[in-house]
Amino acid sequence: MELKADQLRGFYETMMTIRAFELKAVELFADNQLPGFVHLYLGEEAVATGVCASLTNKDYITSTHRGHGHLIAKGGKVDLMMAELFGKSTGYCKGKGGSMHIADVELGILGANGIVGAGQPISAGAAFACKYRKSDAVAVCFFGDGASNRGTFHEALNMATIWKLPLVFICENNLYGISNCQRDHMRVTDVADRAAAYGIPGVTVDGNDVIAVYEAAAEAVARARKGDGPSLVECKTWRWRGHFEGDPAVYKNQEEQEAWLKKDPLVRLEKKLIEREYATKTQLDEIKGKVEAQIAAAVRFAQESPYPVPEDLLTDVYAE
Amino acid sequence: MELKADQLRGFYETMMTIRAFELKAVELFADNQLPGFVHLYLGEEAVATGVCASLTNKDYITSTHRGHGHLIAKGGKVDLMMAELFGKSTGYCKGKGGSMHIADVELGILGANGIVGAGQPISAGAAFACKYRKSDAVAVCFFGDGASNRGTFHEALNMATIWKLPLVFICENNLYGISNCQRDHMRVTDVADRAAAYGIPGVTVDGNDVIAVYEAAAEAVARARKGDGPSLVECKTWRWRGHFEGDPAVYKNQEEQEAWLKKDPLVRLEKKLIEREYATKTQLDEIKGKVEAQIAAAVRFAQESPYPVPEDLLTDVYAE
Amino acid sequence: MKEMSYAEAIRDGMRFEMQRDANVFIWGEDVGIFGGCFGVTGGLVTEFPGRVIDTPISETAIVGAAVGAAAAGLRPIAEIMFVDFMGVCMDELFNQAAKMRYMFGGKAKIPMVLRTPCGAGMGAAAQHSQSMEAWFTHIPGIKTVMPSTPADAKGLMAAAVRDDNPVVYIEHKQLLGIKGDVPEGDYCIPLGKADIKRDGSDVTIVAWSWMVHKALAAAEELAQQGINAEVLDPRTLVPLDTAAILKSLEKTGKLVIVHEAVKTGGFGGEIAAIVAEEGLDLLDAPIKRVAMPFAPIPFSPALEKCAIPSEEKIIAAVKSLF
Amino acid sequence: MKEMSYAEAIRDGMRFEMQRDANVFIWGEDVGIFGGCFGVTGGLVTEFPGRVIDTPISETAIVGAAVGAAAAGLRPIAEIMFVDFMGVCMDELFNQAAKMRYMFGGKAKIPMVLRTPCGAGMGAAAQHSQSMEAWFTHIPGIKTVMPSTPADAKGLMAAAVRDDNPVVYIEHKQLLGIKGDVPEGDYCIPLGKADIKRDGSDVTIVAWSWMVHKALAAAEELAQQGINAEVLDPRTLVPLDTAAILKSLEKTGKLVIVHEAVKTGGFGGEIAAIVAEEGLDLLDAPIKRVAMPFAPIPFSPALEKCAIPSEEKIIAAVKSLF
Ligand SMILES: Cc1ncc(C[n+]2csc(CCOP(=O)(O)OP(=O)(O)O)c2C)c(N)n1
Ligand SMILES: Cc1ncc(C[n+]2csc(CCOP(=O)(O)OP(=O)(O)O)c2C)c(N)n1
Ligand SMILES: [Mg+2]
Ligand SMILES: [Mg+2]
Repeated sequence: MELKADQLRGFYETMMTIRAFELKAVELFADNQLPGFVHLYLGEEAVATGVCASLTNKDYITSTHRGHGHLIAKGGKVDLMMAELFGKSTGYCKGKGGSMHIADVELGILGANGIVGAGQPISAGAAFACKYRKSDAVAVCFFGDGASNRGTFHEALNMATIWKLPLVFICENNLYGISNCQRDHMRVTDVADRAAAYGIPGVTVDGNDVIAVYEAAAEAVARARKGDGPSLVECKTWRWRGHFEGDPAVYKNQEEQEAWLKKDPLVRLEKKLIEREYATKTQLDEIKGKVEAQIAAAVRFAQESPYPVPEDLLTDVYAE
Repeated sequence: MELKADQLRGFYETMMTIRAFELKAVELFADNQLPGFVHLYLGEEAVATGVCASLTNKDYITSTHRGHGHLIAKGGKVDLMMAELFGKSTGYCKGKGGSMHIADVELGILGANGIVGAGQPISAGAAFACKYRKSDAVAVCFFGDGASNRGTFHEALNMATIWKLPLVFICENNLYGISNCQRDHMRVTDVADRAAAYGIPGVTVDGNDVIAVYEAAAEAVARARKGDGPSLVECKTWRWRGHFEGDPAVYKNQEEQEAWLKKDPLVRLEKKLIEREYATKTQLDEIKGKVEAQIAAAVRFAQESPYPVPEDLLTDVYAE
Repeated sequence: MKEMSYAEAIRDGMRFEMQRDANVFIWGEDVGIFGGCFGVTGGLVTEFPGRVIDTPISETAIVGAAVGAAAAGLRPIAEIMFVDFMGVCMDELFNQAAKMRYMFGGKAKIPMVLRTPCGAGMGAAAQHSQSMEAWFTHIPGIKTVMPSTPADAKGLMAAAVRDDNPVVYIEHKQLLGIKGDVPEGDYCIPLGKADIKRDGSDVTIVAWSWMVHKALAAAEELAQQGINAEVLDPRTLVPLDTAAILKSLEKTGKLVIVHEAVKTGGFGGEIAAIVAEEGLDLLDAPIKRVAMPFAPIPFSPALEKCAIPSEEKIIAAVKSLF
Repeated sequence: MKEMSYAEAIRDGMRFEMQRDANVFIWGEDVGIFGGCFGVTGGLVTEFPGRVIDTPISETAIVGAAVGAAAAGLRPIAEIMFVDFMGVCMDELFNQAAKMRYMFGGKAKIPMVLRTPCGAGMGAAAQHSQSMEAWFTHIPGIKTVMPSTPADAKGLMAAAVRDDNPVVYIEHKQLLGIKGDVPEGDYCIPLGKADIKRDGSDVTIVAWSWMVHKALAAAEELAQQGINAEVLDPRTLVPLDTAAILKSLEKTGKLVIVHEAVKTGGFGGEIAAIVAEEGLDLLDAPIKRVAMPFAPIPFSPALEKCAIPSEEKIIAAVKSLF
């Protein structure tokens, strides 16, 4: 299935939204406007975008500490996200969660997560719910190369396999877990090779090529929807920034960093759009302008919103 | 390296010791002489025997809830073991551990373990110690098919691999974890296939053929000793009894059970010994007689030993 | 009313909830044809096809996936074969199940029950005999239930399943076989209501789970000796019926807390602290705790029986206050 | 004496032990070139080649393998990046490290240190801000250490590494940067010795870790108001210096316990219970606990600051006793 022009332009808009959101977060963090830890998705925009393109609101995702991109790609609202980053009461979590815990259960977003790998079994549970209810909804689990060394990875993949759950595991292999590079934390080159340990398909794609990501994910999602069980899709990519804002990333090889910056997924998509005559530079600039205005509005919304009040401390602990 | 007659006779004696120990435990348990849970190794004697044949007292093993065979094969003393099963103060653990926690650290036996899979990271630590001290000692980790679904399996294999630890993982695949048969708890036929997820060798052998086990384990142990890192050896076998004594194992297929009983590892070794003229039936009967006398003595020792006294309750909690 | 065992009552409670709500299901290790390590789910797999599910030996996935299923609208009852295995999946319980709702600003519900047996007394040694409720009570966002009788077991199971929050439901291995009258059909005991298992006026013994029975036996003996003990079973530790405890103390002025878990850091400390803070003037004697000493649980029955709080120790503790 | 930060003091302590004993090594996530998430191991990887080791994100293996290495004769210092991640590897700590010696009849030693930072105050939200010492204190076989000053941090590190038992060493994120005089060279503080951080006669405030500093600030303010508070820092919770607490109460007759962990099920309960059992007649007022309320820790600094026990709350608790 060849992607249509409007689909690709949609990818561009989503990726641009993530990009603009994250660039703004860099700025705001440096300006001490964002408390806590902020892990950015800059450079990895093609992954969430390419994957979520095959999902609807009935489908579930579990996200990670580096979750802004997943949220935006799954339809999350940038104003509520931004307000949450600021710790404001108008944020997605009323300021109680912050960047690492944004969720929108209505949209099927079962949360960013501060515990590396924790989303893996949670996504299996969501996929089980889809199957139990005999719906054709699926779940998608995002996680990093580092997270693929956690026990949860093993248990969740095995469980999903034996129950043939409608689940797609997306490994965002950005080659590092904090300072620990992949060749030091595992001895296989492709995380996708781990799929064989469960007897499910595993593929590796260029995670900076949104079309490649889309195609691989679409196939895996279709498989899941049809009842053929889980798959593992590895997307090789690169995080542009330190692990969190404030990390100078001295452990990174500068040449590698530069080589990857040249593979900017947005620039590559932009080129394709223009080559295929799916969009003109002006149209793309328009998209960019629109997106930046949205982000600016989100920041204003966040800044102007009130902080939670002390009484909020003890609400939402239990459901009544 | 062709096994010599005395080596094979040694295997026979070890396997016969395990067999006699376990058959006696069946009897004693039925007679209410053994408290707690007792998990027997009957039918799996070839695995521990074939593996431990390549180990010395400087090498480490971690064992499981089904540990009697590992202990005996690694040189554990049957009288101290039997007394421990009885909960007597003369037992390996002064009666504090019982069947599931027998250890002999001097012999490198880092304990049976009541937590499925817990030995996996512990063995990695022991292997690390061997490497850190630049000794040529190795560690061996025994675990079941069921245990290969625990997160600890994944984390320990990965860690052992990246640090090239002198460690051999022995999966005793008896096709069941309690009532859950392998085809219901994983979707690969050979647990050994999971080795590829880490980039280490994985082989599957007939676990009821002590020579096959010996050869595969010897190779893996040699690799580890040379500094070439970990391997995974899967030994297909069958537990004759229920999961623990008292479990009637209604979930087992009776035909499968009978087919496996015909593959009795001791009978097979006996045949080989006689075929190769490494031993006569009389010699083997002598070994059997000797072993049975040892076990009888162990039972007497256990029965005649005193129970621990109340004051023992609070000792051994901390080292001074 | 129907006489049944504690194990049957738990099963009856689950059965009723499964009939009542198709979203309720059970999973855990060997809960299907094996019926669970202690037989509690026996037969349910045939009564409810597809809803009683054997899992691999993967506790983090058992609990983690239950959290995901609950977040997605189902109502899992996840079994962990022994409470001692909770160390494997505490993250899923305390960082995920317990906190999701709060972290998400109240926009998620995690209606799940984590069923698990606790307790010593069967020579199962240090890794299969523990009582770990204190850990759970320290986790905001979950509730902790520990029934002591068949009727309570059933009524609290209904409440646990219907609760929209994660509930840790701890059944005691020594109680599975005890018998008692249990209301038939729909029977739900609200969480957070203590039950006076024996009326008394001279001393309040707060005890839960197996220890209720030890406390009752001790109370009978004490009655012979002229001391009339009240035995108060909180039944749920979170929420805790503090009012009931203080009310009993108004009458008795003396408090003995009995729990099987290790004394240091046990939930008895919490109860003592609440009383020392909110009811100090009700006390006319020190607060005594009778609990497991600070050691792992030994295998040998000869030692194990010294570790478990006994009738005799309860009696001695009570008498030391007079 | 040398002025150094708490983080430097921890590092100095580890450095000294590593120089002293070749069997001591460090592993954990990003402890090498990254120097640990909070910089505590910074530089050690170059000072001690091959002895400061980055692990994969595999907490169960980090702790489990440390247990194995310790059982095989080494002395690991394993770092868990945040105490909040301990839910992932509690089994390795409480069923393996803590119980091995006992289960094996005294025939093993597990000399390992588990270093991990705790605490709120940096907007790190519910999964990166907790204080979980209560869980550890409920585990026979391990010890729990929580230093509040640079000097204590160093001296207790020496004791922790030299101890032949598993020691959980919890450092507070808010304290890493505080400065203080620290003895140079060999400096070891025995585990189980409380330290009076401020002498006083009117009320005893027992506090540990960051809360010692809040208690000291409160005490200064209280002094202005004519109340002379003693601030007692137990420094290690297991073993606990019960005698020092009771001795202080002989003088003051009033007890306020301050901890950052959630109040319900917190270690404050244990201390209150000990006093209610062994020193009830020393008290002339209820025991007060100042602690985190029963909720996950919120992200927004506007809320987080309401959750953390404050000087004001300590002052109010103390004054309520007069
Ligand atoms: C269980 C657990 N261990 C460690 C951490 C600390 N931590 C947060 S993110 C991270 C690295 C994750 O690496 P990866 O999975 O590759 O994701 P990336 O950050 O590269 O997107 C670590 C170690 C954590 N949050 N949870
Ligand atoms: C973490 C944990 N989960 C569950 C159990 C209960 N249990 C004890 S043995 C066992 C089955 C183990 O199966 P396998 O690893 O194949 O070993 P086998 O008994 O077949 O030798 C289970 C589930 C346990 N002891 N520990
Ligand atoms: Mg990564
Ligand atoms: Mg098995």
